[in-house]
Amino acid sequence: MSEDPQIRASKIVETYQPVAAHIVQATKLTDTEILLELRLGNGQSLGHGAGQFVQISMFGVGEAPISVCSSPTQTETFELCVRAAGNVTKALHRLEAGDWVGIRGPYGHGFPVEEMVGKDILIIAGGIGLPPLRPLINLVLENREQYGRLIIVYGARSPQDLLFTDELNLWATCDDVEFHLIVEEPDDKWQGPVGVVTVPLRKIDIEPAKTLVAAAVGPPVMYRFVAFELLQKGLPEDNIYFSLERRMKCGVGKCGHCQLNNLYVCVDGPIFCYSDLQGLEEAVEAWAPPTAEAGGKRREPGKGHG
Amino acid sequence: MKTQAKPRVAFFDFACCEGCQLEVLSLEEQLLEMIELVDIVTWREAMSEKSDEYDIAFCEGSITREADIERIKHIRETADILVSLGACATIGCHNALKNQFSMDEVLHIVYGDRAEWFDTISARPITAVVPVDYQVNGCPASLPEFVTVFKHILMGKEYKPPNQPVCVECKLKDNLCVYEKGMLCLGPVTRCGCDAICTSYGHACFGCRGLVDDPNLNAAQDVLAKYGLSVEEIVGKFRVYNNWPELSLEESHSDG
Amino acid sequence: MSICVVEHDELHALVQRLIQQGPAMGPRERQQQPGFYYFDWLNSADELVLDYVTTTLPPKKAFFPPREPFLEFSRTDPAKVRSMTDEGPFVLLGVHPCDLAAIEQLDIAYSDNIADGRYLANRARTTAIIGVDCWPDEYCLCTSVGTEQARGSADLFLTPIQRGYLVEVRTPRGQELLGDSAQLPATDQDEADTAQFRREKQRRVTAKFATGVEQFADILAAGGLTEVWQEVADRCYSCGSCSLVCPTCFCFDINDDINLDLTTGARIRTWDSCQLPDFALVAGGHNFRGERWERVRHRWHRKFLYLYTQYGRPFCTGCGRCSRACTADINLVEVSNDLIAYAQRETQNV
Amino acid sequence: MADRLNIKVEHLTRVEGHGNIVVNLAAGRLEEARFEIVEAPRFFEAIMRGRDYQEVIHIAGRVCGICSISHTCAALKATEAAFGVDISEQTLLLRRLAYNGEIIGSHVLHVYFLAAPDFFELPSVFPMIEIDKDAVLRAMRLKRLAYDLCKVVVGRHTHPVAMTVGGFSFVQDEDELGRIRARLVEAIEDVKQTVALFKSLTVPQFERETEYVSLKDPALYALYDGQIYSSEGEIVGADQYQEVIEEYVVRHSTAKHARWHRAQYMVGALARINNNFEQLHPLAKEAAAELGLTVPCFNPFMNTIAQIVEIAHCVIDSVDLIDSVLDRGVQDESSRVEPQAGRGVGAIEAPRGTLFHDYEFDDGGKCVSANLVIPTAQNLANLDADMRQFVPQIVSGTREQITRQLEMLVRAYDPCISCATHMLTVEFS
Ligand SMILES: Cc1cc2nc3c(=O)[nH]c(=O)nc-3n(C[C@H](O)[C@H](O)[C@H](O)COP(=O)(O)OP(=O)(O)OC[C@H]3O[C@@H](n4cnc5c(N)ncnc54)[C@H](O)[C@@H]3O)c2cc1C
Ligand code: SF4
Ligand code: SF4
Ligand code: SF4
Repeated sequence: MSEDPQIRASKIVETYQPVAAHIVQATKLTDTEILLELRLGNGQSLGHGAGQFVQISMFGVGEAPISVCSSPTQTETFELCVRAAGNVTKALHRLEAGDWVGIRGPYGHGFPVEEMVGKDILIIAGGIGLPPLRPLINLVLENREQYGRLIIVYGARSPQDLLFTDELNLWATCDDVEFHLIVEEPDDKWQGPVGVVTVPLRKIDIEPAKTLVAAAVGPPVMYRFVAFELLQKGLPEDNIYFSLERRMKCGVGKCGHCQLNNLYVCVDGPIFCYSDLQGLEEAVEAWAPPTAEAGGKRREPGKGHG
Repeated sequence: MKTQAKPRVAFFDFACCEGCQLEVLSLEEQLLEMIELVDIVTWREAMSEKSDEYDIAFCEGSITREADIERIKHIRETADILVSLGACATIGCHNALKNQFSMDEVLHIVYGDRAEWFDTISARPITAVVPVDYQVNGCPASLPEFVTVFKHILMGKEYKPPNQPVCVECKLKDNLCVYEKGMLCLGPVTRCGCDAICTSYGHACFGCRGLVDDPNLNAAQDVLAKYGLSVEEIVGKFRVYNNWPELSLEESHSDG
Repeated sequence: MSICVVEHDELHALVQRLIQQGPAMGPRERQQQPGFYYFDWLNSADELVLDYVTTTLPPKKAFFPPREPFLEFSRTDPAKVRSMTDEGPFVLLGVHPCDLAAIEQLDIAYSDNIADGRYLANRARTTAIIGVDCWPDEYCLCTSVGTEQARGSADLFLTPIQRGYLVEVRTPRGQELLGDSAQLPATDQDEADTAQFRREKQRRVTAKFATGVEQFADILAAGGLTEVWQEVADRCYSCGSCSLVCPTCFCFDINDDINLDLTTGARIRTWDSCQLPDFALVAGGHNFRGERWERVRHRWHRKFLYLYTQYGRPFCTGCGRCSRACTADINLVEVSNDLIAYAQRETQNV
Repeated sequence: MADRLNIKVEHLTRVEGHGNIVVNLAAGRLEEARFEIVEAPRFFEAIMRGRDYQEVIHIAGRVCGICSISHTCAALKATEAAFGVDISEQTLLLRRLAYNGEIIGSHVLHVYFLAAPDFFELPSVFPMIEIDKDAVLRAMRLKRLAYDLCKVVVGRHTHPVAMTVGGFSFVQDEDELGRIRARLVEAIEDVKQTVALFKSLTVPQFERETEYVSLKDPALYALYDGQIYSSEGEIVGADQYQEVIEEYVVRHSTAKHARWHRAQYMVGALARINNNFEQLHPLAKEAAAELGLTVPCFNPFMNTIAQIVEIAHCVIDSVDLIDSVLDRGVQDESSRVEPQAGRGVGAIEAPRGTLFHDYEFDDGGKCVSANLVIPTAQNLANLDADMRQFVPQIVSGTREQITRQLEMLVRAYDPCISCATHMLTVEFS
């Protein structure tokens, strides 16, 4: 740091200062999820890429990282889909049109959209995993001719938990979208298949070399079941992308909370290529095939305490 | 918020030294700010009025008599939000120390041949009798935590007591660790939130805020044993405050 | 860089002048516990102790406070969301080589990629740093991590000698600090004294790694050390003391504190530790580092593998604070050597 | 006069702990008048058995939240007597200073927050804000000062931290002491205002000749130390308390009662002032004169007034104490002690009266037996006697008036019931 302190100081940006954003619309999607449409108070566009996230502030409650779930081509406003999980997210559920929040970002490493051009795209979403994938789906749909097949597998706990139902209907009726919907706990009216995302996944035929997979699937353990299925299909590790979640405070690779071995989920992710995660001990739970071997070894208890 | 009526607050006490309520009274200026936000409708220690209608109940003290059980159940039914205030209400504190004797024995020790005039049951914290929505730990209740919990309640936020040991706050305050002075301290296994007040005043931590969620009692036992304490004495040290749920140190000890 | 000699009284006067010019932080002896030191603001040059044993907290607390409100807000008015202004410049006195190295490492980590504006702003307020050489105690391991001669961020560096201090003037700012203090030319004797001091310091370091940091990183990367991690975890309280006192640890937490008007408040950043059980816990209840031994492993990996790989130097400067602070007597050097020995046994067995 | 009257005030408010007032009048004759203590007993002496002396002191302070400094000091004095430990001059000065903080805090709490609403016929201090905001703010200022004084010296008012056997674990620096001294000096004005306020209020007229018991010290107004003195003229050493004070169990109370020369006696501020008036600070004497308190005074309602006089005394005394500490220069003193087998008694004047802690330790410093005698318990028999004499005098009033006056009488004693239920005698085998 031999630089002149004055010069140094003048270059400093307010990393943690959020800008105000106004709620244009708040729509309840399910009992636990709300969709917020926001507009930045400074009139600028968020300028996010597919897979990136923002830090949203409910002042007095705190900040939470939330994936931007609207298409990057939508620039006037952007959308966040929030599940009520804790204090911040519950507070976000109380928002109405006209209210304001603080926004930092967009942050993180999104999907490699250029690489995807010309490929078949397989999207796997489980529960709250759909929102971070939605910008990608929209992007592909908006530029449909640039891509090969678009296959979407979406699993939810019950029909009541399904997000973006209008869009689901659209995808289901689109000729050039192969859409598979599955729920774990059907109700009386449910006519579709029952089970977890790996059930339809198993049946899908793909051409491994020209397929690119993007997946985000709710609870951490689900990742390794999905990974297992994909590897079974012979997909190269380089072609698989996962969106991960960790605890996160700063969003800029400083606070240490989201560290996954040597990676920071906030700057190196949240979208990771499967091959980059190979061999990382702390990713084992998510990545190892679901054999007793690998899973068992890790959970070996520390002598009587844990 | 403005259109709604102010939430009604009540304070109750069971067997205890009433130090927690007194601490709350000592908030003074802050208390005046709080009264802007809520109506205090019952507070025996501070006012004559009483009301059986309240939304938020702060309860201090331990349950030590049959009649107390009925009383706390009634409070639980009446209040939307029940808060255990202080160590007696939250972890049993010294009150539960008598549980190591039979109740006949303690009554005779104290009242001799008049023992049958009085009744007592094994002491337990309020948290062991009814579910509580918020906890304030400490002996006396830690005031910063009380204010935090108060604000959380009014903002509809959950409050999880910090799951970190006192050592964290000790470090943030740049205290010299009391172990460096050759003294014993329960800080490494005790839940913080007190701003490390005892250790900041050069004293050891006695554990008044209860144990952290997953204390390494094995480590604690090894460390205390280095200072020549027997297992019995170590258990005794923990039991000054931590009496509920029953703490079994012997079992968790793998000889190390 | 130039060198000169400044006598004791002259240095005292210099320090006094600096304190009068503006806030100065430096090592002081604890009033209640003589023989123990801490960094704090100085009221007079008499309070500054230059021959001190490592302080409890490192000097980073001057520009990275343990608990720092950095943003004030109003829930009702976006215009009232503002960064809280810092106070003015200050100087940092009496910093040991290991802590100088640590300051440099924090600068690197916090400027990397998306820079941490808050840290850098505070750091920019540190307008001068004066370092001083020291004697190791039984916990110091600077020679194992190559920081015993570190000068990194110092403007002036002092080595105690017979005549006072040999002063290395390392920056123009350093020259400016010296001002019109009497600067005597260093004689051969002074230089010999200095060399002697450094040799003697090196000799007195007893805590040493059994391998170099590079091999150590390889050993950690190879893995298979779970048994050792578990043995350490069995004794570890998960109290976080080791990382909270570490000059190179930089994890933090961010929380909002609202005032009793329930409208205004401040956002606060507080030091955090990866050893604490809830560090990687998320809202759904899943804990990504829920086992004690995983957290222990993470501490060593972060210091000697991840950040080492990323920045080409271990994120340990050998100050020994972690071992001093651990109430469970978990010693950085002992555990590291246990790991090395275990790995070497394993390779021999294969 | 009412022919038949049953009054029962359950869980009397604005006192520490739970107590009931019971009065029965049948055919115009007083059948019963008593104060029942229904607070749950906490068995302190039983739980101290077998514990290390440091834990005993820690627990002892928790007997009562309002006078924990007194309990801690009494326990420390008893332990130091048992171990044969002498404390330094500085420790003595600082303990007395913390002690004054507790007395000021406790008296201000009682005078303004618990007793004053009675004079204004208000249910609590909160609505007083509307009537006399200055008084409420003054009360808060004084209480804050008392708490801060405790905080500066021992870390906290409720359950002090920094006092250990033989000394202190932390000694405050001179700047802090200087700052609190300045605030104490400023507070003299608030004390004067307090005197002026209470001078304007009417204290109920009632007298019953009473035996007053307190500590007595030839040199000082006895608070921290002294011998046991009865207004009947007897003085004995503190360690002889069991020979002169007789405790007994009564059915209507989970606290024991006590007697000495007469069938009952009184302790507390009024007893102290009756016994030691001459040693009060001149400014306190002035306050007493202003408030019409002359000794002997046999009106228990004047206990509240006596507390105001003691507030004045303690505020000024604290300034003197800080001066003494600063004159000597604050020293860092080691307070390491070696436990040894023995028995010791610690007697002290808690805000509510004479308090005894009595411990026996084995040579490892473990507690073998413990006995605590608490002021409020000593007052209970006297309070019952006052009620029996007072009821016939006021029986012509309405039920509400009678109830209010009885409540006032009980509150005048400033009973600390949480404490009282812990006084127990135990002999461990
Ligand atoms: C990159 C990323 C993208 C995300 N995208 C979405 C999304 O689109 N929609 C959605 O509903 N949720 C999303 N989450 C999860 C969401 O951030 C958490 O549910 C939220 O932080 C919980 O905060 P809380 O205050 O409501 O809960 P609390 O339990 O009160 O949170 C306590 C603290 O834990 C931390 N925390 C808890 N859970 C998580 C978590 N899963 N991830 C990170 N930090 C956590 C937060 O720092 C928070 O301050 C995302 C998380 C990450 C890391
Ligand atoms: S004094 Fe106690 S609480 Fe503080 S660091 Fe040491 S062991 Fe932990
Ligand atoms: S200081 Fe010691 S006991 Fe505490 S977390 Fe670190 S290694 Fe574990
Ligand atoms: S790891 Fe330990 S020795 Fe290394 S810099 Fe941190 S505190 Fe110092």
